[in-house]
This record gives sequence, C-alpha cells and structure tokens, in this order.
Amino acid sequence: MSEAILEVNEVTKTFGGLVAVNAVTMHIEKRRIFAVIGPNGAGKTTFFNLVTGIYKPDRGSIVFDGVDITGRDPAVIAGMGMARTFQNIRLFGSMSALENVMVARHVHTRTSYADALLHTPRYHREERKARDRAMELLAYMQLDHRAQELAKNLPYGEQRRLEIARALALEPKLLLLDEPAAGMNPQETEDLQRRIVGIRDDLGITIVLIEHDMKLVMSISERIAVLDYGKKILEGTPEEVQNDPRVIEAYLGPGAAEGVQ
Amino acid sequence: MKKLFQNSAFLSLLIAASAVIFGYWLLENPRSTLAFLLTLGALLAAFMLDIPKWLKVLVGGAILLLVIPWAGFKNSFLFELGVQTGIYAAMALGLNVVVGLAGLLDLGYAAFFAVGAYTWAIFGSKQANQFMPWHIFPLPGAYFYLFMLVAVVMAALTGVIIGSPALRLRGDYLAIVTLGLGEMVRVLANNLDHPINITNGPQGITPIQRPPIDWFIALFDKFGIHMSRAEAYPLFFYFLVLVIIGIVTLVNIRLDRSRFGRAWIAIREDEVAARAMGIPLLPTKLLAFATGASFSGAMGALFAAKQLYVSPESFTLIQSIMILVMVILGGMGSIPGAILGAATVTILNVDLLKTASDYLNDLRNAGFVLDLGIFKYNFANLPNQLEPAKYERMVFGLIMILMMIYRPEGIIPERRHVAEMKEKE
Amino acid sequence: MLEVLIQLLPSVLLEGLILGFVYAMIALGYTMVYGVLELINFAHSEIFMSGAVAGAETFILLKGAIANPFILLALAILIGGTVAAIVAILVERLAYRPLRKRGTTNRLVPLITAIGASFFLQDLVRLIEGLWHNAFYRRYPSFEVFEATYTLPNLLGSLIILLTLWLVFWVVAYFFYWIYRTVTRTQGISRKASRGLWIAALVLTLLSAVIYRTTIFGDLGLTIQMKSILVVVISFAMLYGLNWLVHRTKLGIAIRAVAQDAQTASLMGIDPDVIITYTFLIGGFLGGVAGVLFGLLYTLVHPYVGFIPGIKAFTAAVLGGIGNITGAAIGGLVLGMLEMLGGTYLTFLTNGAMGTEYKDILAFAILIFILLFRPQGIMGEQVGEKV
Amino acid sequence: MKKVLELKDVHTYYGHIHALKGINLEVAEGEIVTLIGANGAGKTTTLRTISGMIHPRKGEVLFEGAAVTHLPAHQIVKKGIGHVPEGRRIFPRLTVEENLEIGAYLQNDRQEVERRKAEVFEIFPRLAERRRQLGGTLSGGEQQMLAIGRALMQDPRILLLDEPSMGLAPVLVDVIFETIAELNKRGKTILLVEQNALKALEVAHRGYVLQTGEITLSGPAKELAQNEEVKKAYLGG
Amino acid sequence: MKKALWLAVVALGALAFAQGKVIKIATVSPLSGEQAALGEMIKLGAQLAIEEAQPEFEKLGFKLELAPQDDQANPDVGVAVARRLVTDPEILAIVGHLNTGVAIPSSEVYKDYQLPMVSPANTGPAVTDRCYLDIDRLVGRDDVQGPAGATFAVKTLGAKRIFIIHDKTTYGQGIAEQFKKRALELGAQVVGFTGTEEKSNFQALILQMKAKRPDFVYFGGIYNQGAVLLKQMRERGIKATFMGPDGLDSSKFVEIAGQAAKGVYYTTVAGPIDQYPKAKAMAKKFEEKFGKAPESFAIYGYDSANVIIKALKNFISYAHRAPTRAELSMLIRQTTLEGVTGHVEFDYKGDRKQADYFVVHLEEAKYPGKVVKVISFPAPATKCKAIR
Repeated sequence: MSEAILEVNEVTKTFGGLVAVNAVTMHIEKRRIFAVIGPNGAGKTTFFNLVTGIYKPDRGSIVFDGVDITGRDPAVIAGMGMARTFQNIRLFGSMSALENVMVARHVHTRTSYADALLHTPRYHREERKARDRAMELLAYMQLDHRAQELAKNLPYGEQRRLEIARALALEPKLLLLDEPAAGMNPQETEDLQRRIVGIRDDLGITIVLIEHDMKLVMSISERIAVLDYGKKILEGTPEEVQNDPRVIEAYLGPGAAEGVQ
Repeated sequence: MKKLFQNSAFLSLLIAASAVIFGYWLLENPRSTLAFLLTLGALLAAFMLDIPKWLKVLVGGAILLLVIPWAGFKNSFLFELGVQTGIYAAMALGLNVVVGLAGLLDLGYAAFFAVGAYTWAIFGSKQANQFMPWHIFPLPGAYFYLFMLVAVVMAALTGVIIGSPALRLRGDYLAIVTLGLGEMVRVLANNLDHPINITNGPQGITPIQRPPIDWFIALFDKFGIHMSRAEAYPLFFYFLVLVIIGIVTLVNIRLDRSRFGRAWIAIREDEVAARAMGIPLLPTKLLAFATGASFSGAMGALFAAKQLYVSPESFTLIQSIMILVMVILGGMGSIPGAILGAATVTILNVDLLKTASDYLNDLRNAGFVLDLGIFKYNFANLPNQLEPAKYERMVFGLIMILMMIYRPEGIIPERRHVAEMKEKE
Repeated sequence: MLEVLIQLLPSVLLEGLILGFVYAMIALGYTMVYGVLELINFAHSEIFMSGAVAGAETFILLKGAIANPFILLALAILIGGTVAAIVAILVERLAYRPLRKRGTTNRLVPLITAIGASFFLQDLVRLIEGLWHNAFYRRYPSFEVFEATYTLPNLLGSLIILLTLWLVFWVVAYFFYWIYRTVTRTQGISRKASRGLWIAALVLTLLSAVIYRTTIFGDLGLTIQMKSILVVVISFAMLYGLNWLVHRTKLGIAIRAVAQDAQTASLMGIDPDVIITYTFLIGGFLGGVAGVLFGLLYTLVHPYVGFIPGIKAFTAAVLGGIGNITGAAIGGLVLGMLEMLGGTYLTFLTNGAMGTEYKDILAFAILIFILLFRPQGIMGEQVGEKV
Repeated sequence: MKKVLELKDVHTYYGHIHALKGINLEVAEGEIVTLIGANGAGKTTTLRTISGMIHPRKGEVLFEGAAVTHLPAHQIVKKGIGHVPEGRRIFPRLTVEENLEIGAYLQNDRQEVERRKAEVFEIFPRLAERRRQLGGTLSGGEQQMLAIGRALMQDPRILLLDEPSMGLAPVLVDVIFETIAELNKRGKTILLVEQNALKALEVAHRGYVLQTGEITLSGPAKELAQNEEVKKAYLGG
Repeated sequence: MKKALWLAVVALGALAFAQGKVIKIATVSPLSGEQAALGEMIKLGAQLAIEEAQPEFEKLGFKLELAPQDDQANPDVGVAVARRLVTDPEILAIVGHLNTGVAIPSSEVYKDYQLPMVSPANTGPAVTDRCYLDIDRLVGRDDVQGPAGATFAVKTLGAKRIFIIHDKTTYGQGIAEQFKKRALELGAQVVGFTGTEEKSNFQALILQMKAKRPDFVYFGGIYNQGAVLLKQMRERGIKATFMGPDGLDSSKFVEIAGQAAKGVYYTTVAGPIDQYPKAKAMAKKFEEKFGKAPESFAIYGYDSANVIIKALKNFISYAHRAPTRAELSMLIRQTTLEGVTGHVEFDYKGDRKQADYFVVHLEEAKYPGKVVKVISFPAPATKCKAIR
C-alpha cells in the first residue's frame, strides 16, 4: 500500500441541526482514481467543500500530502496543489478560455506588482511561461482552437473540459472532479473517461471524483467510497461495491437488494 | 453606403477631414461649445473606428497637443475643461480598477482624493507649521512632484486601512460601508482643527504652492510664444494632466494584462472559484483597492496645486458618485470607457448644463414672447428653477438608472463585461 | 462631572427613544425590501423625504381650512404616507423591475440603479418644490397643543437611572468575568455565577444610589412635549399594526413566504411581483409616516433631508438583523439611544476635544463593527453561504 | 379515462445544457404515475417544466387539454397543479399552520380553508400536534408531510411529488408511501418522481424511466419492477 | 418634438438679432439649495440696479445685461463658475459671492484674469486681506462684526456664561472664534464651544446646554440651521439669550423659528432697509418689480452693482469705448458712491473705508427687527498677506 495523499479523519459538518457529513474517514493513496458515490443529498459535494477548505469542519482533521490543512483558506490549499472542478460549472464566463487557464497560473507566476507595472524582463518571461503552459494544457484537453473564445460561449462539453484544464494549470497533486460527466452525452462521457485516465497516467495526478454515471465510475475507479446520509457506508473496489446489498439499498430503496437480484 | 463606411481608406479620409474642419472651426471660434464638441467627436471617432494606427496617433496628437492648446490661448476655459476632465479621467481609471475589474462597489472614493489633496495642501502651505516644529513650511513648489508620490503612498495606505475591514464584507454591504468610511474621512478633515490643528477644519487651507514653471515659460519663449504666469499655469497643468493620464492609462493596461488583472476579474466573476484556483481573496481585493486609491491620491495633490485652496466641502458623496457615473457611463472595466465617461460627465457638468442655463438666461434677457394664439408665453418670466445646471444629481441619477436598464455594459463596453451583463439565467 | 452625566441620563435616553422610533419606522422599509429582494434600497431615504415634504405641504395647504391640529396631523400622515408609498411603488416599477425581468446576475447593477434613483428623486422633489413655491425648505407649522411641555415625575427619572446603572454594572461585571473565564480557560457559565453577577451589579447600583443620592433623587428636569408623545404613540401603533399585518394576515404570510423562498411561493399561487409591490407600498407608507413625524419633531424638511436619517436607519436595520422586522424596530431604538448618548456625552468624556460633530461617525462605526463581528445583527439568524 | 396531464415533445434547456430531449408522457385521472431514473436524468426538470418554474424551448404541456406551456408558475397553480418541490422547500420561518394557510393562498373562502386544514390534519395528525411550531424546526419526515399537506391545501387536480423519500429514514419512507397510496384512494391524481425506484413502482400504476433527458422505458409499474433495464439505468451495470 | 425644436431655433435667432455691443455684469450667489433665500436677494438687488441703468447705457450705445450664476454655496461649483465667467469677454464685473468659503477660491480665478469682483456679503477677513486689486467689498468684516457682537453681548446684555455653536463652515466658525476671543477678553466665561453639521436634531447639543446652564447662546452660521436650533432650544425650555451674526439676517429666520425668534439679537453688516433713508424709493421699486420686500443683502447687491455701473459709465462717457477688465478694476477701487447704504469708498485692500455694523433686536417675532446699536468702524489696517 503506497503512501496516502489525502487523509480525512472523522470529519463532521452540520448545517443548523442537519448533519451533512458525519464522521467520515477516508484515506486516498497517491496516483489512484478514487470515486465517491451516493444518492442525492448524501453529502458528497459538502465533502469536497470541506476538503478544499470552502467549509470549515466542525470536528475532525484533514491532512493533505503530510500537512494538516484543517480550516485553512481555500486559496492556500489550492496553492499547495489541490485543484477541483465544480458540479455546476464555475468558469469565469467573461474571460477567454486562455485567460481562464492563466488565472489558475496565479500562484505559479512569480511576477511582482512592480514587474507588472514596469514590464521588466521577468514579467515578460513569466507571462510567456504562463501563456505557454496554458496553451499546452488547452491543447492537452483539445481546446487550443478555442483559446480566444469567451468561456461562456463554449458548448457544454467543452466547458467541462476547460474547467479541467483550468484545474490542471494549478499543477495539482490531487484533482477533485465534481460530477464531471453530468449533462454529457454517451460519446462525450466516453471521451471524458479516457481523459481522466490519461491525466492520471500522463501527469501522475491523484483523482477523486463524484459521479452518478455508474458506468463511468465502475470502469475507471480503482476504489469507491459510498456515502449515504452523510456517512460512509462502504469503501472498496468496483466489484465489491457493485455487489454490496447496502449500496443497492441506498440507491434503489430498502428491500431492493432481493427484488432486483 | 454601408459598405463605404466599412472601407478603411474612406473612413480614414473622412476622419482626417473632419478633424481638420472641426479643429479649424474650434480655432476660429474658441468659445463655441459646438465646435469644441465636434472636435472631440472627431477625436473619439478616430479612436473608435477601424482606421490605421498612425492616423489615430496623428489625429489624436494634433487635436490634443495643437488644436486644444491653441484654442485654449483664446479661451482658457478649454484648459479648465481639459484639466478637470483629466483629473476625473485619472480617478475614473482608478475606480475602474476597483469597480470595473475587481467588482467592488466603492462609494467613498472621494476620500482618497481628499487624502491626496490634503497631503500636498498641508505641506505645500503654512498649515504644517501648526503642528510641526522647524517652521520651514510652505515647502518650495518643486517639492510638489515628490509629494505627488507621497500622496500616492498615503492614499494607498488609507486604502489599505479602510479596505482591511470593509473588504471582508459582501458586495452590497461593502458599498454602504465605504460610503460611511468616505464620509468619515470628510468629517475628520472638517474636525481635525482641534485639539491639534492639522487640516484647519472648515476654514480650508490656502494658499497652496504650485510647482515652479519658469522653465516652462522659458521653453515657450524660445519658440516666440510669450506668456504671463497666469496664462502659463493652465497650459502647464493641461500638459501635466495629459502626461499623467498617459501614465495612468499605461498602468491600467499593464495591470489588466498581468496576473493581478486576471485575478481581479476572477474574483469579480466568482469568488469561490477564484479561491479554489489559488487566488487569496483579501490581499487581492486590497491590492485593487490600494491601486485605485493611489490614482485618486495623485490627482488629489494635483487638484490642491491647481485649485490653490482645499476644504472638506470638495470631498463629498456627490464627488464619489460622479466618478462612479463616469465609470458606469463609459463601461465598467473599459479603459477608454473610463476616459470617455470622465470627459462626458465633466463637460456635461462643467460646461453643457451651465451653457444651457446661460441660454435660458439669454432668453429671459431678450424678453422673447412665444405666441401660439391660444398659448402666449413671455420668456422673461421663465423661472430660475428650470436652469439645468442645478440638477446635476437628477442628471447623474438618470444616467445611472437608464444605463443600468438599457446598456449596463456602458458606451464603450469592455469585451468581458458584455458577456456578464447580458446574461440571462 | 459624573453627577452631570447621571443627571442627564434619563433625558438622553428619552430623547434617544423618540429618535429611535423614527429610525425604526424608516428601518422597516429597508429591512422589508431587503428581505424580499436582497437589495439595499438606497432610494428609501428619498421615499422618506417625499413623505416628509408631502406632509409639510398638507399642513401648509390645509392649515387655514382645518382648525383642529389633530385632524390636520392625521391628514398629513395619511397623505405623506400615501405619497411616499406611491413613490416607492414607482421606483420599483420603473427602476428595479426591468432589471429583475432581464435577470442580470451582477449584484452591482440593482445597487447602482438604487443609488441613481435616490439621486434622481432628490432633485426631482427639488425641482417640483422650486417651481411650485420657489422654495427649498418647507416648514412644519407649530401648534400650541403640540408644543405643550409636560414635566415627568422625578421618580421615573430616578428609576431609569437606577435600571441603567444596574445594566451597566452588569455588563462591566460580565466583561471582567468573561476575561477571568478566558484566562482560566473554563467553559460555559454556571447559573449560580450568572445570578451572582446580577446581584453584584445590584449591590453596586444601590451603593452608587447612596453615594449620589442627591443627584439621582434630585430634580432631573425630565420633560416631554406633546408632539414627542404623539410621535411615540403613532410610531408604536404603526409598528404594532405592521407586526399584526405581517403575522396575522394572509398578505403578511405571503410576504414572509416570498422573502424566504420566492420560487416556492409562486408554487402556492402567489405572484411574487404583486407581493413585491405590496412590500414597497407598506415600507414606503411607513417611511412616509416617519417623514411626517420627523418634520413634526424637527420643523424643517427639504429635498436632501433623507440622506442622513436614511443611512442611520439602514444601520439600525443591520443592527437588528437585516430582513428581520422586529430586529429593525429594536435596532432603531438602540441606535437612537446610542446616538444620543454619544452625541451628548462625548464632549464631556473627551473634555471638548471631540464633540457632537462625531455623532454621525458613531453610527457608521457601529455599522462597521456589527457587519464585521456579528453580520446577522441582534435578532438575525446565521445564514450559511451557498456554494 | 380522462387525460389530466400531457407532455408533448418537451425540450427544456438550462443555458447550454439540453436537459429534456423531447419528453412525451401522460397522466390520466385517478392514476399514480411515477417517473424514475438516475440522478441528473431530468426528473426534477420535468416537474419544474410542468409547473412553470422553467419554460420549455420546444413542445407543449397540456393540462386537461389546454396548453399551460408558457404561463408563469403562479397561474399554473391556479389551474389546479400542485407541486411538492424537491427538498421539500417548506418555509422555515413560518409556523406549520402558516405554511398550510399559504398553501391555500388562492382560496378566499375562510370556511373552505378550515375544512381543508382539518383534512390535512386528519391525514397527518403529527402536523396538528406541531401547528404552532416553526417549519424549520420540524424533522425531515415532518417537513415532508408539511410539504405534501401544503400542496393539498391547494386542492389540486393533480399532485406533482418530487422525491418525497429523499433523505428520510426507512421507517418514514414507508409512512410517506402509505400516505401517497392513501391520497390516491381519496381520489388524487399523482405524478411521482422518485429515486427510490422499487418503492415508487410498488405504489404506482404506471411508470416512465428517464435516462439523460429521454424516456427509455414505460409501462405498467409491475412490469417495470421486473425489468433488468431499470437496474441498469441506476447502476450502470 | 419637431415643433419645439423649431421654436427653439427661432428663439435663438431672435436672440442673435437683438445683440449689440453687450456688457454683462454677473452675479454669483447660491440660487438653489439651502441658502437660496440670501443668494436670491443679492441677485435681485443687482438686477434692479442694472435694469435701472439700462436706458442710460443704451444712449451710450451699449446693452447692459445681467448674467446670474448659481454657485450652490459650494466652493467647487464656485470655482467652476468663475472659470467659465473669466472666459466670457462680455462679462466685465462680478457681484458676489455670498459665502466666504466660496469667495476665496473663486476670487483667485478672478484675480488671475483681472476681473473685478465686488462683494455684497462676504465678511471673512481673508477675502480682502490678500490685497488683490480686483477684489472689493461693500460689507464689514467678521473680525469687527464678531467682536462687536461680543462686546454688545457682554457689556450691554451682561452675558456671563456663554455657549458658542458654529456650523463648521469657513464663515460660521470664523466669526464664532472672533466672538469667543473678544468675549473671553471681556471676562465672560465660555462654557461650550462646538461645531455641528447637524441640521435637524439638536437634542444632543441642547442636553449639553442643560448641563452647562448658559445664560447666553451665540450661534455662528446661517439662518436655516440657527432657526431650527433656536426653536428646539426654546421647546426644551432653555431661556438663554440667543444671538448670531448676519447669517441670521433673513426673514426666513423668523419664519422658521416662529415665536421662538422673539427676543433674539443678531449683528449684521447690512442694516435693515429702514436704516437707510435713501433706500425707501429703491424698496418700493423692488417690491413692485419682484413682488416681495427687499432684505438687507438686496440693497447691498444693489449698491455693489451700482458701484460697478458708476465706474463703467464714467469710463464710457470719457473714453467712448468699453473698459478692459483691468481698467475697470482700477476704476472701481477709486470710485465713490453715495449709495443707499451710505457713502461707499474703498481702502487699499478693497475694504470699505467706513463700514457700518448693526446690532438688531427682534422684539417681536417679526422681520426686520429693531436696530439697537449702530457702530461705524473703519476696516482694520491688517498687513497684506501676499500669496506668492
């Protein structure tokens, strides 16, 4: 068993009496594709928001790459190498695709304020570096022909891809994908599937994804955690999960396990 | 016909011709508001339309550096218009960073203007002797340039001080808190005459030193143009403002195209996503706030030197709103928009509304009688209350409402904002 | 000096209370609109102003025709409130609704429109008043009945002083206890300790009552004018009426429903636009009435009269927890009293270095302080950020 | 049987997302029809399209034969479509009783309102016990009862229920489904959207299976419950 | 819409036709906003003078016109107006401003263009202490008015505990400080000195007064604030004598304060009409023309305009051309006039050589009050404060 990149220990978050995430523990190993599944309202997105620092956990701790990041600012956590996409795409709609990706180069660009004002050689160097890297990533996601287009004018599937390109620009060690296949047609989903595996293989990035498309989840993830009512009810390989009566029950309802089988 | 207007050569010719004709007309009739506006129109057209760059520079240079100064000798009010426009344009560009780029609604922007103005006013007059030893004040006028930098720093500092609490708040709360803090700065300026007299309170500070311009006069002497000091100062300030606008515009463009500009826009669009991309919220917002403030501070120092008199009454809410109107009118986030907005509002406020009032008065003086048979009206009875110059608030208010309803992206929209404003869920 | 402070206390609090009622009524307009639209209606200060000016016009026009000042006042309130309500509805229709229909996501857009509307209204009223009377100021006439002054019993003043002292001592004692707890790192507060604090404060109060007996039980000169009484009674009635309307009528429930979840409310067959219009109507009416009462109290009104009370009332609304109707009323009262305390005592406390001129700043300071440390206000509830 | 509700080739978009790709469905009087499918398949969007919270770009929604496609939500309610939205969406700072009364907003006859309230209290005695409590303080199951009760106060011709079992403990889920059956017995026509497919198919007469914005299967509930495709729709099998 | 446009064109055409050799005198005073009542009087006074002189100028071949401007009592607006005025070659002189705070920065502009300004109302010492050749004033100075008021208050009225309030403007604070200085010299006790921008609710100040128990209250500021303060003081039972400077010298003061105005004293540099025997005829004409009685600043506006008109007439009848601004400036400084406010003559700084100061008592709540004391005082010979 290799070293864990993300250790979530007994994390709990409540919203006004409602326990959204209940004492969840998860250890995610490096270079894995890890999926978090569960029915609607199970607390999956809240879990992501806790990990990325948008919510502060009520209890528990989160360790990222050996550093305790519990309660840290999201920007700091992102700077440490954790990138994410959002369930309902959150691109900077009025910026071009290229600029969207360049925004995420912020922490990797070493231009100072004075450099930017005086256009020092460093400014030009860093700016070129950022641009080149951004173009590379766009090309990687097959979006380079769209570089100058406004993000909001891109078709849906490309927006999803752009969001991933933007996340990759952070040079993350860990990439969190929140329902990346939502709203995609089967071809697009298949394409996405290949890309996700590619990102892991080419760039060596650990990937955690929330997804409802079971076909996608089952075919690419190496481990799957199942959340229900904010609790982790199970973790295992796709086969284990697929055949576990608790999962079928969580999805299809009590008693479903016998009915369908 | 339409095709003709898309033809670059034809357009170039048209603009060059109109610049020459209107420019000449202005030189012949320096007091004609219409000639002035048409000349500016030619300038604007040269900028906006698709013509070769060298022609743009030529037309712009000719109008700004030759025609207006020349006409200004015959009617120095043009300089006043130019300088005021310039001061406001620089401030609008500063506010543009805050409101347009970073999306932070600042209603207390005049506070930074005040900080800048007082920075030079206090040390460029005898005022500083009131609370400092040595009795070396006023400092010689040459220190003005140094103090413009000091004013930049002071205003930026004030921006950080005001911003650190205020910028933690959500958008609409930020607006009202900056309004309050802006008002606080004014009240402080008005009350810091006791227990220690720093600002001289409501009495204001006068006279204030101006930068020395003997070299400037000498320079023109060489070309055979002789000016008195009183004539030379408006021209000097006009050129100074042009230079500053140039610098400020350059700074604006450079920031816009740096990682800071991108970070500001990202924050404006989606704070959560921006943070998830590693952009720290408060420092980035503070940077925008301080940058905007520093522009205003520099112009404050210039204002003090130009006006010779500084009092708290110049830094009220209406000033802040006026600058906001300029940014909105031109187009939030748009650099040429901010300059155009500043020019439009300043000319409207300083000249057009007053010219309209004067016409009204002329009508009254002429005792013109309108006779439509049933309806008879003697213009001598025209009420004073109708003078448009009195209703600047109404004009600004109307501009704000109508722009937001019909063209929220402004006259010269910034590419990015069109997308955002026209969004429909 | 302490004696002076103590002696003035009942008068200061009473004046603060009267002012607070006016603030409370204006604050309701802000809070109701915010509750429903999440918009700071900057133009509300001008809605207040139009009510004040319309009230003045009513008084001036009808003074000759109607002798009874109370009927006159009732008419002024009715007309002032109605005019303000109409202005409020027009602002909503002409400035805010087009934006809502277009559905922009940019939060600055409606805010800028609101500021524009506010400026526009100021000069519109100025233009109308200028053409009509060639006047800037409108004066509320004085009537002997309204000006009549009543002396309140000294005992009431003494009681106010004692209660305030008790409260102040309790706050101080609690503060020290809180420091003690922080230092010793103990959690929670026991019932016993809590009772102990109250008793300690009471003992201190009684002690000071003995020391300053001549001041506390002396002549406090606590007076109130008929018009102040009227202001308190009318605003209280209005606030109570609003409370009834919002909690006991179908319209009130619908308003609250739209405020909580407009989309679901429309699933109940409620047209949100109609409810928003009603909200502006009610808030505008109250603002207008507040304007008339303001004019009655302070005599002069003019087109720019709304700005400062508007900002203060907004502060009051935030203080009470914006969106919360009871909170707005409480916030208004608290702010009124704080302002009077600050305005009166600052001079004494700083020995003249800072005085009444800082009282407006005080309101802003309170606003910023609350927004930073308790953005939900006194009565508000913490609302989680939607991500 | 009379058709109460009919959707003809309905296409709905969220911005660029083509959420419903030509939905055809119908509900007859007295029926319980269920709409099942995985998350993000478009179930909720279908209900929102019917009740006018979002308008379709193409296609028609017919209620009792008349088009209601482009009416605003509050007018569609007037026609007799009651919608219990996803996540219950009760008004948290209104009391239980106020929540119910707001449900009967369109009914001006005080006595009629009282009569309906009594009926709701009869169906959900728990609500009667908590009538003075704020909606936000209720438990999940009680909130669901309140949401249904609130819609019943409209006395709708058809009731749209969106995931009534979501986030409820198993015991409560049973209660809710019993209630649905009970309501149907009392003559209510119901369109039920559920993730809990088997439970839903148990009470329903007919069902539709929705997958990425399209109806892939339909038929009598009993048959659907036996269908392997249904399982596939959920678990990607 | 189109019709209106045509009408406008016709109207403007008519204007152009009517113009001959035009000389304009501009008035600059607040015509809108809070202090419009005082500003309006200045404008109407000057208007009357100009209309009276028009036939004479026509004989000389000139058309004399009034160009009324509004400075909104705001220094920024004032300066902007000034910059416009200096560039209109037809404008040869200014009558204005009302507020010292506006006059100081604006006159810097006039000075640069040698455009003569005659002030009918500015009492701040700094206006003339700069010794500009082009700036003259008809009224007295605050460093006389304030002390004169203090002397009257302490010596005649026996004020002992004085509470001083000012409005935080150049003018109000300036005169309040002059008053305070003299009052202290004369041995009175100043129990409070405070400024406020508040315009409606003075309760905080009034409660302070209650604590300090003054027997005399001095308010340095303008009537709109002073009257409300006074009314609220009386409502809260403060009976101390109330006094203020010429900012209270308006019928509006009495109108706003109502019965509370009874017993108030104010000092003024522009005496009531009945002080000037010559003003009777002018007052009658004024009332006929404008439908209201002239107030103090109207006759000063009238005289200010007349000084300019006299200088103009003298020059034109001698030189048969219109003077340049610089010539007119010099001439005005040397002109003497037996105006309705008495003998007008300027000293080296531009101050009136012998200015009158009046103490007025409102025995009834009626404007104008009764003059209880007239002090004729030469302008103090302060040293010129050169600007550069």
